[in-house]
Amino acid sequence: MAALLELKGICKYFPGVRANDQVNLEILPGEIHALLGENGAGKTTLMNCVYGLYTPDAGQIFWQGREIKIRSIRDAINIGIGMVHQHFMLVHNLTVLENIMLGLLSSREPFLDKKRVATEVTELMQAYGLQVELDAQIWQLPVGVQQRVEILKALYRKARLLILDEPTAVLTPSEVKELFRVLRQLTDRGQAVILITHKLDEVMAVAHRVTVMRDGKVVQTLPTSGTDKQTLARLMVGRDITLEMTRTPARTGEVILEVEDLHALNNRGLPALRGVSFRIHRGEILGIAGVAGNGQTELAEVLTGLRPATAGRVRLKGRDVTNYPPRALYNLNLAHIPEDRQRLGLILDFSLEENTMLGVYYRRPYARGIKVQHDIIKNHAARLIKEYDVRAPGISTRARFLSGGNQQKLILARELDRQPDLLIAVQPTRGLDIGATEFVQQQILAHRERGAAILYISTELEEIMKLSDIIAVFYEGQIVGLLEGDQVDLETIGLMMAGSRRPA
Amino acid sequence: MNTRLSAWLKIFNREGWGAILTPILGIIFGFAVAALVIFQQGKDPLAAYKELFLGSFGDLDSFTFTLLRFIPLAFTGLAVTLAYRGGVFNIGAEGQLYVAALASTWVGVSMPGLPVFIHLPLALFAGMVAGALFAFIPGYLKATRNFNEILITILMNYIGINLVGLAVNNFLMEPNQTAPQSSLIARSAWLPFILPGTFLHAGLILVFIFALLIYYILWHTTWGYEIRSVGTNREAARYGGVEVKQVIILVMTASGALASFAGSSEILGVQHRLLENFMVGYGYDAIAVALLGGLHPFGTLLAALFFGALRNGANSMQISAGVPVAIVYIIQALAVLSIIGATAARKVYFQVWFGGKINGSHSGRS
Amino acid sequence: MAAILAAVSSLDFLIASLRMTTPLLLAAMGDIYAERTGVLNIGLESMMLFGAFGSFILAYYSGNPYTGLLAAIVLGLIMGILHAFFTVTLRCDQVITAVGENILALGITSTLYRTIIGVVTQQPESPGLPQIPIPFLHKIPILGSLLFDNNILTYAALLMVPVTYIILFHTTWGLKIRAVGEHPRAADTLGINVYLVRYLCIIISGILASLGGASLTVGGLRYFLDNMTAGRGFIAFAAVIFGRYNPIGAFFATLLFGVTDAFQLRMQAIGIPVPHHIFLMLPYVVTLAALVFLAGPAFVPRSQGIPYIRDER
Amino acid sequence: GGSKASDNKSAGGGQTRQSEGNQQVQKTFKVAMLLPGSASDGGWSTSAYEGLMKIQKDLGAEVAFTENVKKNDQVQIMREYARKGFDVVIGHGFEFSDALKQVAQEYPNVKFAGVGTNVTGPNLASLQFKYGELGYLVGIVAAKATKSNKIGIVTATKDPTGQIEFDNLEEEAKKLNPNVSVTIAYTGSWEDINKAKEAALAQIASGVDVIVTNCDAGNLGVVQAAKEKNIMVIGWTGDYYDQAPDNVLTSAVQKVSLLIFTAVKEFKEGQFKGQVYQLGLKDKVQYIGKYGNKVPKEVQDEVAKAAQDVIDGKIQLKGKL
Ligand SMILES: Nc1ncnc2c1ncn2[C@@H]1O[C@H](COP(=O)(O)OP(=O)(O)OP(=O)(O)O)[C@@H](O)[C@H]1O
Ligand SMILES: Nc1ncnc2c1ncn2[C@@H]1O[C@H](COP(=O)(O)OP(=O)(O)OP(=O)(O)O)[C@@H](O)[C@H]1O
Ligand SMILES: [Mg+2]
Ligand SMILES: [Mg+2]
Repeated sequence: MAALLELKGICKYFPGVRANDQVNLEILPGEIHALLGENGAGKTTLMNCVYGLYTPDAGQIFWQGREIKIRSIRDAINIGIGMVHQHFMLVHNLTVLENIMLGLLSSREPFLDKKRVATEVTELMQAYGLQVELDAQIWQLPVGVQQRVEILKALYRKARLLILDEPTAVLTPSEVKELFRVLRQLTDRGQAVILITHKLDEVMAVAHRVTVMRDGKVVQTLPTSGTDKQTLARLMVGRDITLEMTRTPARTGEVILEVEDLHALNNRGLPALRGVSFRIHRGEILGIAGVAGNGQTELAEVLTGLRPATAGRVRLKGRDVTNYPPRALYNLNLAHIPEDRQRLGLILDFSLEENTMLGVYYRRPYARGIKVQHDIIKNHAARLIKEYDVRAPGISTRARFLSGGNQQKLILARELDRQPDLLIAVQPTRGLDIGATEFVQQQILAHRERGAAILYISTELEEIMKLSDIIAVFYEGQIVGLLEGDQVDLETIGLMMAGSRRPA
Repeated sequence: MNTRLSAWLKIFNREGWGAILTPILGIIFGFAVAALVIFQQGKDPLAAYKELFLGSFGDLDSFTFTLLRFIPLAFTGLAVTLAYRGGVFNIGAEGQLYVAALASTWVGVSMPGLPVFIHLPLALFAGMVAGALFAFIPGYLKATRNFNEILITILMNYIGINLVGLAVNNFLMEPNQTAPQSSLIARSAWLPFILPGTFLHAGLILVFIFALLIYYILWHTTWGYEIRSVGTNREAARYGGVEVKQVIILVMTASGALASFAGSSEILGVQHRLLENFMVGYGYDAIAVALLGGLHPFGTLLAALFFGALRNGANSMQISAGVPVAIVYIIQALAVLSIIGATAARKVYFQVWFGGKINGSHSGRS
Repeated sequence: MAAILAAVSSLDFLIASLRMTTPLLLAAMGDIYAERTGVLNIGLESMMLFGAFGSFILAYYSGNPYTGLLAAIVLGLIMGILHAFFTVTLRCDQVITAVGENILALGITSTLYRTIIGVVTQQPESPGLPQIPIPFLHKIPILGSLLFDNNILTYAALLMVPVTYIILFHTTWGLKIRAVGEHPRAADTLGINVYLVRYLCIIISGILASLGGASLTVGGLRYFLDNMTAGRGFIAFAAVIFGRYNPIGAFFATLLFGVTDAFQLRMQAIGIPVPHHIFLMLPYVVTLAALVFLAGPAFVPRSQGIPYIRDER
Repeated sequence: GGSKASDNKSAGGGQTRQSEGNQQVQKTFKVAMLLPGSASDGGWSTSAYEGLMKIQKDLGAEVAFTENVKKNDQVQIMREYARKGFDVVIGHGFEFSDALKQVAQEYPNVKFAGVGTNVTGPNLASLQFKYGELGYLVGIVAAKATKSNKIGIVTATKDPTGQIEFDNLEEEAKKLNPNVSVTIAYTGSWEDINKAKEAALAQIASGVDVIVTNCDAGNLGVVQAAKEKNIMVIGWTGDYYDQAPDNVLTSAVQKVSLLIFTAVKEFKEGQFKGQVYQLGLKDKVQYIGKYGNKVPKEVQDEVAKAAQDVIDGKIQLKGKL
């Protein structure tokens, strides 16, 4: 079969980095082609070259056997390439519909034709089972839903080749299933999909072929039918890694966090938390499972002082800390790994050194009085970077220049190094490669061993099940069920996440 | 053509000279273009520029005048720099320095007989309070209600300027006189002259003290960390335990206090009485000064010196070489535009690893 | 009190308000485009000054006010390109660029006026734009002479309000403009040329501001003086923010300025015994008060002030 | 903006102004002037500029001036002129008082003069008009002309000399017609000429039918407003008759040029005195300008008589600088 897209010898260099080095890749019509690789392997860069965001420094691109030059994104779109980017490319104060229409010619040019587009998109939504409120503005939507909009956007543009850069990172299992169903529908009609993901299960489940990249080069392309997860992992990392995790039984101590009938509003001013109660003991991980947008983000924000509670109580180590500001909570030894690492967790234009100071900058030994102790901070930052294997040229590098994975590690290093009594971790492995995910999970377990209480919020059900001692399932701002140890099974949780209550 | 140019500039870049050379090239370019205008006016540009230079640095007297212009520009420039570091655009230095001058004058004329060591600090302090209060309003509105500070400060500039007009026509008007000006300020509130035989006043010392102080605060204290983090990423700062609203209000208020010294030192050190329009445009020039100075206190001082010298030399150039003062505006504008243009071009075309929000935003300690 | 009421309830008061609003309105409408794409344009003052100067000189020498308008358009275009080149292509700081432009305009217009006209004891007068009554409509009582008996610039200013509104919120262009201002990279990934959109919008801003300046000379007084715009560019800029980057909002904001200014002059004319500086501050105080007590917090296009950098290109 | 005298094109043709070329044995007499506004403002600064040109032409002096001098530039510019060997340095306006006093002390060999100031010293003189004379006469013209009994004044900012004029104007107008009211509108800016017109229109709207305009470049705007609304206007500083013969009543002409010229001529002839030079109607440095077409002969005669009374000292004028 003739390739739909063929890349030959693509090279892309950044100062000091060979992001893509002589990359060859062939995408066949009707296939789902997975792209695997560690953080920084060059997957996104390669796709940006295909999508016209970057111009390759060398190499050729063939579309249906003919060499083409993709000089701009418009070229790529016109050819029939669509891309769902790793970081959402949505305009926050426009509506879903406007985001979908953006950049397209209207049938009544220059006037917008919202009615027609709305009808068409609604059809599309029904066909693929992707429900979104078209008149909502993006900022009002939870991340998971925003991802849906991204996919709709690409689908509406009738892409013949759809590139998805880590699209499943924020989706629930059922949403992932839905997405895969959508992707299969596409490929059944002869369209092709390139799927970038760090999840080997997904690769095995949906992809026809898989290409593994390492250090900017293609290691190998092989059909999924002839391989397994272990092999892929080895190809990616260049060594064997354990995919299973051992954990000791819980040794729980006194109650660290106690939440009672908590209420809060979301950004739209609507109730997001509607009476949430739970407690976490020392040495215990409470996992919060749920479809994105059911109040988990708001819960984390209320508990960390970033969002006011409208009612209810939060007790930390026996003290009422309801609506305490972040600093007061940090002083009670709380640590927070936030969901949005670029917006909240880091100051991208600060150096790594300065970023390690967030949340502790005012404390001894990093400051004496108001005087900042630069030497101590430098040593501290250098140590963190070494211990947590943050790949960076040095501590004076700006955080902006780190890959997402390394940014996440930096946050993790900073927060865990405080030896918190209570750790609130929101999606801490989102977007990380297997190696990094493994590392993060081990670190979190280690802190559980040490005796920290951990609230672990994730939309990744398997991850929750792997790590949690207790699982609370969130639905529409309430806990619909608390499951402990042996009660846990995928199917019940899945049902509860969809709203069916079960007495705990 | 482009490649040759880039090859040229690449050499500078590799040598690390670029950062220094580009502004200089920018200035040269500005002067070169303005030379054409001067030539077109039938004057000799070289002679004109010689006068410009002599007029600003030629002898002690000239240099004193350059410094006297430098002092208020440095204060307002530092004010803008500090606020900008905290993420607030203070376009209101003009209004702040006006009300400060008003307050200082009021203390200066209404409490004669106080000893110097009380009267002078009191007059400066009154100006500081007035400037700070004037800046507090936009700061407060921004922090608590997310009002656009650019808008508020522009409006308040006009209010400040008119308040001075109001004062010198009414309660501050010199008694038994008809001119809209205040009485002379009591000697005890004058800023002392620091260089015998010149009119250079102690405001200069204050400038350096404040520049050092701001530098120290920004990069060596937790306050500075808070200010810079709020200025770079407000949400992350809040996450990091910074009281963002407080910082915004404080930084704006402090900025107003700094700007106040521009007005107070001009009145207490130079003019010794208050008139309408006693100095015009220093609040707006401050923006150029601060940004040309890379939003660093020391850079701000350099830029203020450059502006002060240019404005000062301009008058000499006009007098000695017959070049219209308006041409100096052209030189000044061209210098500003070519400096920022050249600097930016260097960044854009020869430095891929440029991810800053705004040119010149330092992230590390400097 | 009766005198105050009489002064503000007259048709003349409305006409004066509209007249004083026109230059601000033109500049503000243009600025909305620039601001909406995320580019601050505090250089409006320079564009207005160039427009005032250029239209005056050309109208004076050609004897035709419309030639003057052409000059204003060309100068606005040039200033727009200049601002765009610095802020979009070179990615310079937008505020400092504008500060430079403002100084430049003052220098160039003053120097050129000296060079061309010389120092004269009697200011030359250029021809002015004629009033063009709209057939039939101008006969409507009150409204007719207020709205339908004006010069072309006033019509243009008024027309720009609905036109800008429709463009921004009901056309594909407007969608692009708003997207570029909010999230340029997202717009880019959809094949929208961020640089082109910004360039065009800044140029529109330049042209309209320049016409705003022209409305002070050929559209108004027919004389030119150094720095005669006297800060109107800043006011127009403030009005755009006050009006929340919305043409209707900005219209009312500029109108508030025009009305209070017309009002304070009338209060001075009545001879109310209040120091005149109080009256002179009135427009600013009223706007500030309206802002604090009536308006909500500001909306700001998210990419405002930040140059767009798309890797190497 | 600013420029040296020789930049000027229209006001004097191609003649060489600077005397650098004439290698005279005798040192050239050099006069410098600082103007608060633009030399083209058609009013206060222009009239001084004209005086300077006259000094150049009739006294053979080398002249220079700086326009738009800001308050905090005054001292430096004055010094610069003094250092450059100018014999006379003139600050044009009361706001130069302090700077004149300071710099005059530093350069005892240079003569300084302020226009509209009230400062004196061994080498410092003040040149004043007899303030109030014109106000008094204009008050008569205005009072006779107003039918609505409302007289308006448009000016930019409050300054002491203007205040004396307006006080006398008001007093005389009220004396002639007790029903008259006088209101002053300030535009706040000498540069904002559009606002001067707006201020006039606002006054007209409130019933004013005679406007006295004293805002330099803005005067033209006021005259324009008067023409459009067909009311009467009285100009200040220059003579505005030609602008609108049917609407201009007259103008309070202040020949600042002559005032300065007269004084500087005396300085040149070595008769400098550190005193206040006060010139007025008698010296013909100020006078009532051309009458418009609508001013009846009787009024003109009455004004002429009043002017003579003033000259003869029969009238007690209000206020002093
Ligand atoms: N604009 C850029 N400037 C400089 N270096 C870059 C740029 N974009 C990518 N790189 C570098 O290129 C390499 C490949 O990055 P890329 O984003 O393609 O990795 P990736 O495979 O997508 O990783 P991840 O799994 O984390 O998404 C990295 O080392 C990165 O630092
Ligand atoms: N403005 C920039 N200038 C230079 N390099 C950049 C810039 N922005 C990003 N990069 C580089 O681009 C790379 C890709 O960035 P991105 O945020 O997509 O990281 P990632 O590696 O794909 O993230 P993740 O680990 O979450 O998959 C980063 O490694 C970073 O080095
Ligand atoms: Mg990637
Ligand atoms: Mg990634």
